[in-house]
Amino acid sequence: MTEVILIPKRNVDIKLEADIINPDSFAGKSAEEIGNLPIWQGPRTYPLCEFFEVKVNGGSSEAETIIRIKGDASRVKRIGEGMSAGKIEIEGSAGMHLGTGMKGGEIFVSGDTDSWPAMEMIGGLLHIKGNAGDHVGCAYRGKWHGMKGGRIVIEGSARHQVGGGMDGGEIFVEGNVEGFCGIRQTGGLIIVKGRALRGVGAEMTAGTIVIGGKIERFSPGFEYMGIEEGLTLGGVELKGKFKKFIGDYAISTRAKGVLYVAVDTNTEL
Amino acid sequence: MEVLLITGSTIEEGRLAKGGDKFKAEYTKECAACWIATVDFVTLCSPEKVKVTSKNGKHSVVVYAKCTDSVRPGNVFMPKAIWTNVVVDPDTLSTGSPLYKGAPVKIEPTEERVLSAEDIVLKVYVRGQ
Amino acid sequence: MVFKNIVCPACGAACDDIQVELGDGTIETKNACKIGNVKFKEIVSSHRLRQPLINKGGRLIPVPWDEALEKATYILTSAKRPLLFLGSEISCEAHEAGLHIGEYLGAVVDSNTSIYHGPTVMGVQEAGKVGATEGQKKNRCDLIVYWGTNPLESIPRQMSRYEVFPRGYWTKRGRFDRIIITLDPRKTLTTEASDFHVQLTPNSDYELISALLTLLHGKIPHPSVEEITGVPISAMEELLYMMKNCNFGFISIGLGLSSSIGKHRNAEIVMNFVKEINKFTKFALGVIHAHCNVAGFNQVASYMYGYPFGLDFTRGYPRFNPGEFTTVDMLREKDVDAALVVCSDLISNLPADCATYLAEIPLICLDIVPCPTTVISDIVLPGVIDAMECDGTFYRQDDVPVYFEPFTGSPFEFTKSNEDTLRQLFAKIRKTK
Amino acid sequence: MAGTIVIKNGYVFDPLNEIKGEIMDIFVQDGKVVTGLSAAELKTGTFIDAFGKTVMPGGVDSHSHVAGSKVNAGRVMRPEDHYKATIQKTSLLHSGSGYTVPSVYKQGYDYAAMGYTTVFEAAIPPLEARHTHEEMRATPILDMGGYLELGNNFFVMRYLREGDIWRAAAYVSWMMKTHKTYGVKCVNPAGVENWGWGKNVSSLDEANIHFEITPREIIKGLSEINECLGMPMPLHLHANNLGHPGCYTIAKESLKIPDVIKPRQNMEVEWAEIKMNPAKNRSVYLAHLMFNSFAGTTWADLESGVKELAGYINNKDHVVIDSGCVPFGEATTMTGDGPAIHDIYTLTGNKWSNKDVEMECGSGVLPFTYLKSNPVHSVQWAMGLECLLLINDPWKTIMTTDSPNGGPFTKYPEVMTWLMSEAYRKQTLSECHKWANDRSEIGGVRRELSLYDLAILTRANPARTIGMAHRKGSLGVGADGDITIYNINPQQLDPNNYEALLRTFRKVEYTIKGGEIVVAKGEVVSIPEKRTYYSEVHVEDEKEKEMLADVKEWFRYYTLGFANYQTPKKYLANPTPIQVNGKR
Repeated sequence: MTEVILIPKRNVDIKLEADIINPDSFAGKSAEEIGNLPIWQGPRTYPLCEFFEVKVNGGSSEAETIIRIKGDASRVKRIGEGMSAGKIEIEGSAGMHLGTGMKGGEIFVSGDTDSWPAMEMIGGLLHIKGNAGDHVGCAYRGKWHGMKGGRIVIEGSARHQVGGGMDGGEIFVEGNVEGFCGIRQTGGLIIVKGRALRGVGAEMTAGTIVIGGKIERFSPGFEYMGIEEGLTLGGVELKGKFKKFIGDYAISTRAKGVLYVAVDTNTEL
Repeated sequence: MEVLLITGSTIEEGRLAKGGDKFKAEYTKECAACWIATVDFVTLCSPEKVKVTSKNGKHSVVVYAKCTDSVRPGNVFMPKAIWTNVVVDPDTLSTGSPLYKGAPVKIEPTEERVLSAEDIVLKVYVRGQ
Repeated sequence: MVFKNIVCPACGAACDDIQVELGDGTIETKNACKIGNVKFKEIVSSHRLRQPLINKGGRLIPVPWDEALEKATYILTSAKRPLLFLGSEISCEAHEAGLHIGEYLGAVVDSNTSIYHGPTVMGVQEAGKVGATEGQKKNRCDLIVYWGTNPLESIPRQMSRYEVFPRGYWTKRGRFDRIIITLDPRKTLTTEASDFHVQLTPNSDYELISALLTLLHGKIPHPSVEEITGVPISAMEELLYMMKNCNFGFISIGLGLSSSIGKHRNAEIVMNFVKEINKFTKFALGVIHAHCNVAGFNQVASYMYGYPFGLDFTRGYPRFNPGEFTTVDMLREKDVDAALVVCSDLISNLPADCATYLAEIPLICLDIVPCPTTVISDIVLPGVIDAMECDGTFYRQDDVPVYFEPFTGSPFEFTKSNEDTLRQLFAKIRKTK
Repeated sequence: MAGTIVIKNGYVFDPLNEIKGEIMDIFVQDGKVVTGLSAAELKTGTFIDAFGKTVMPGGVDSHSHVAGSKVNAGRVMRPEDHYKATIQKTSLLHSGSGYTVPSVYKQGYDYAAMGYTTVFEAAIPPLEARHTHEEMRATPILDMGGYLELGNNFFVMRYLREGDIWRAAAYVSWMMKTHKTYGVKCVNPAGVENWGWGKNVSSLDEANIHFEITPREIIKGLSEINECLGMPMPLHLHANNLGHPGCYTIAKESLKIPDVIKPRQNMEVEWAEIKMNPAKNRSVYLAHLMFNSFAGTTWADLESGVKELAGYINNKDHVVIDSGCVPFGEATTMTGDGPAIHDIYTLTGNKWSNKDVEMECGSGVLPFTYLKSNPVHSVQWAMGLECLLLINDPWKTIMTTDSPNGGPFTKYPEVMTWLMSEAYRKQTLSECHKWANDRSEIGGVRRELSLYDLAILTRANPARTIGMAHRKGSLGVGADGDITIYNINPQQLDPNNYEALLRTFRKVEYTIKGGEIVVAKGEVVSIPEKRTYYSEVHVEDEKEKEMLADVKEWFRYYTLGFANYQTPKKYLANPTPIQVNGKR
């Protein structure tokens, strides 16, 4: 077990790209070696130690590496990109593309994250205490397949395009979402406890979405199927009654996406 | 009064902008304008000028108020120019393009002066320099 | 001297039938519209920028060309992360030169598309675009839908040259052979010239098109869509009936669609609609570009590097991600520290937070006339007017390339064209860095 | 001295000169192959020891989609094709991105790294010719040219309908000059015009709407015009009904049309020394045979119809084909056949772009993934290889993937290896859906192509077919010094060791262009000048005048003025006209 502690040294002006802040690249390295790993600012690279103080505790076991970022990393992009194992804990906020393409391991953020957290995630866990920006667990531009597996938990709210193109895995949002949650979803599960603005499940053909709060503008291509109670999805027990819809028939006559909407908060639907 | 702001081209705006006349009074007259639906206009007591304030209250701009039946009540139109951009929301929803159509703003009658395009730059954007 | 078949550099219509009579300090045009006409007048205007300027203590002072280029080089090479904004009123050849500088510096290179029709292009990336050149509309089209656009005011000759009035091969009676439907939250000159105006609620385009698609797929849309859009389902059915029963339908989309909330998803869904309705009749879709060579940058950047706008070169290869590498977002996030703005009055077109930051950082501007952006620039390079003073390529809004030849030369000794200026700048940059 | 090089002791494969792997030295001076070099020249020139290696003329791709509006439409609509396929800029090279539709710099480097030096763009819409040339100009290293789409052109259809073949010929010749294009392309004749109304044609004798001309009449007319004018290459035909079950019948009937037309090549060029008679001997060049060879009546009973077509081609001498192989994986389908792409859209629901070009033609683009697990795709893989293995005479075939339709050109090494190694075919067959075996002949094919055959399919024959053999596709004296050196010792070649073959084809030892080393060990090391070829076709002034008067009259249906229609030479890198049908 190795613990790597990164303490931000100073305010960052131009945003950094630090895909090397990643258990896969830290494993088995000394503090000095880690401090010399390159991070990008504009077209130049700098050693990590220019921006972070690096401390390493424990042995040099490669099996398990925990990275703790003690402080704000909201202008640091791509932390944990593609990581396959280990753990990253950020005691603050994180920049864009946190855990993009992650295959395994865990990331825990005590603050907020910018857009694109866990883009095209394959496995592992991303847990955000605060809020997230746009494109949580989403597919890259033009791609119809996003998250394939793993789990994203957001205790706050997320913005637009949560789980776009999702094929598998689970996303839980305690707070609210904005537009196009689960757009073009083809599998997997999204549960939103709070409200949603619009476009929920738009263009989805399979998979499941649950919205606990009010949907301000319902997607027109969904057909009402009836009321269900006592739902348990993704290991989560959902209290109350839900209206079940199938769609999105705007995108295909054969669509099989399932949308559950809480009855209490959406009486007029 | 809270309204949805729609911005867009007008032919005169196009003519003046492409003609390089952004510093002319005529350009200010054409573009520093907010077209308000008759009902709303009357509710605001038919003001000569209105102050338009962005959703978060951070920015505002004074423009000439104009009455029109071309927009529905609750919507206003401003020609695409520097004045309208003062209050356009810089959030792009991760698309690169700000919300030029349908952004919520606040409008209220005002007696303040309408700034020229140059003054917007010098007095609003280059504060304190 | 009279010159014929001149290409107009004002808007995306790229009209190529302008007649120009150039006298001593005078210019008269035929065929040009109100906007095009004033653009041609620039060539003899009194306010034209005629020398390089440098900002000294808040005043723009003339300096020799070489000094201005040296200072510009210094700004660009000493920045950590410069932004190059290549406007749309310059040739593709100038775009190419600018992209090469951006690649070399590891900068971000962006263009007008980013601020305006970016979401439309992103819609294409999500759905694909079933399109046609303008002549297909002229010759075949019997149903035109203007969605969130007011071409009579932004592209005045669009309707007369391409879409509504021209007498085409199968549309010999011009306007009388076509039905015009306009969807706009606002009454405009275009809605007045249309047969039908659907005055939908702002920001409800996505739901309206989604409902149309649902109907097209034989299902009844959720009734809440009526309140959301302000359009009754019966009216949607009528609209769809007209669309399904035309011979060749065309949807021209504008910023009203892709700049309202929903953004690229609005563009995507309308493109999906056009794809699906092709199972019933012939339909295509096109974009209205109020600026000249917007399409050109998209084309050039795509074939050179693979992406249509918002290209980031910081890691030595092109990357694309609107919201991350686009002008408005990078300025809002203070993620660039110097800028070169070519032939675009950027400051007038940015939200306040972005404009304020642009005013803070070192700024080089290349333009033909003084504008709000020149006011805050550290260096102002005088621009050559493409299609009048130098040759080159524009892409029309339907992506057809138009080669233009000038009817006069560059007014400057120090540069032949904006392309030349950018190449000179590049040469200096290469010497420095 | 630039462009001067000697390659010693390589095993040389030069089919146009009937050299079958003899150990020889190749000398190049000032960019051209010469008989020898003086001692002084040898001293200043570059020296390559090719002992134990295979030396061939530079690769020639006679059918690829690399430039122009539909290719770029593919780039614009496919950021997901680009974000993981990137190349870094260096002090010599530009950066780039894209896997199936790479950006121009990347595609130039990628082609060169595989030993190719000449690539022809197979479909240019006239109105978009400036765009195509812009991209070809920007593509580094490669000598290029392209074929002009004329199969649904208003003027051509009208003149042919009126039986005025000479006016049509005058128009074709004028169009070649106007748009600086090289050959005549005919895509889904009569059908793409119908696509203007959302329709297609389904048989050779179905007249299209309004113009009331049939595909048969257009194919006949254009191939006659092509030979009347003495064009460098035969008509490049993309037959009707492409990609539909049962389409092989229409392809076969289409091939019969130009049977009676005598090939005639009337171009004024300086010929390199070539042992074979390299003159044009075919009257039709069928594009991507695989896509035209579906038998069966529906997707459920689909099977390969290649055997049938190969049988016909084996018995006839007027046909040459390129294969359009499917190497599995990501592809981007793109063609001037708009309705064909619409049909794939209705099957897949994928992203779909289309562009109809007024008065002239159309196009469609759609991303596609070929999967080994998919029955139809597996048959298509088998069919692509059948096209090259069941047609006996290699001089009737050209290896392509119709890039990026069947797959990107960067998959050529796989295709080459399948052709040369039965073991590799067997291996792939075992991974495929069983339809590949059950519904094609491929499982029973024992044929393994030799390096000599491969040189025919990838160099000699494409060059000969398109009339470029005067300088490309051979190492005869006077030919361009375009050379590929593979790290293969033909004496030790073991087709069963297909991994080794794949490796060598992916990374050539050297690519030499005009006597300059462009690629060494798979890395691009220099960017020499390139050329663009086009046909400057001549007809009598009077005929041209008369035709032009009519064309100008009809130009009112265009949205671009006659004066702004042409493609100026400045869009071409080193424009290199080939004088056709006499000189002015």
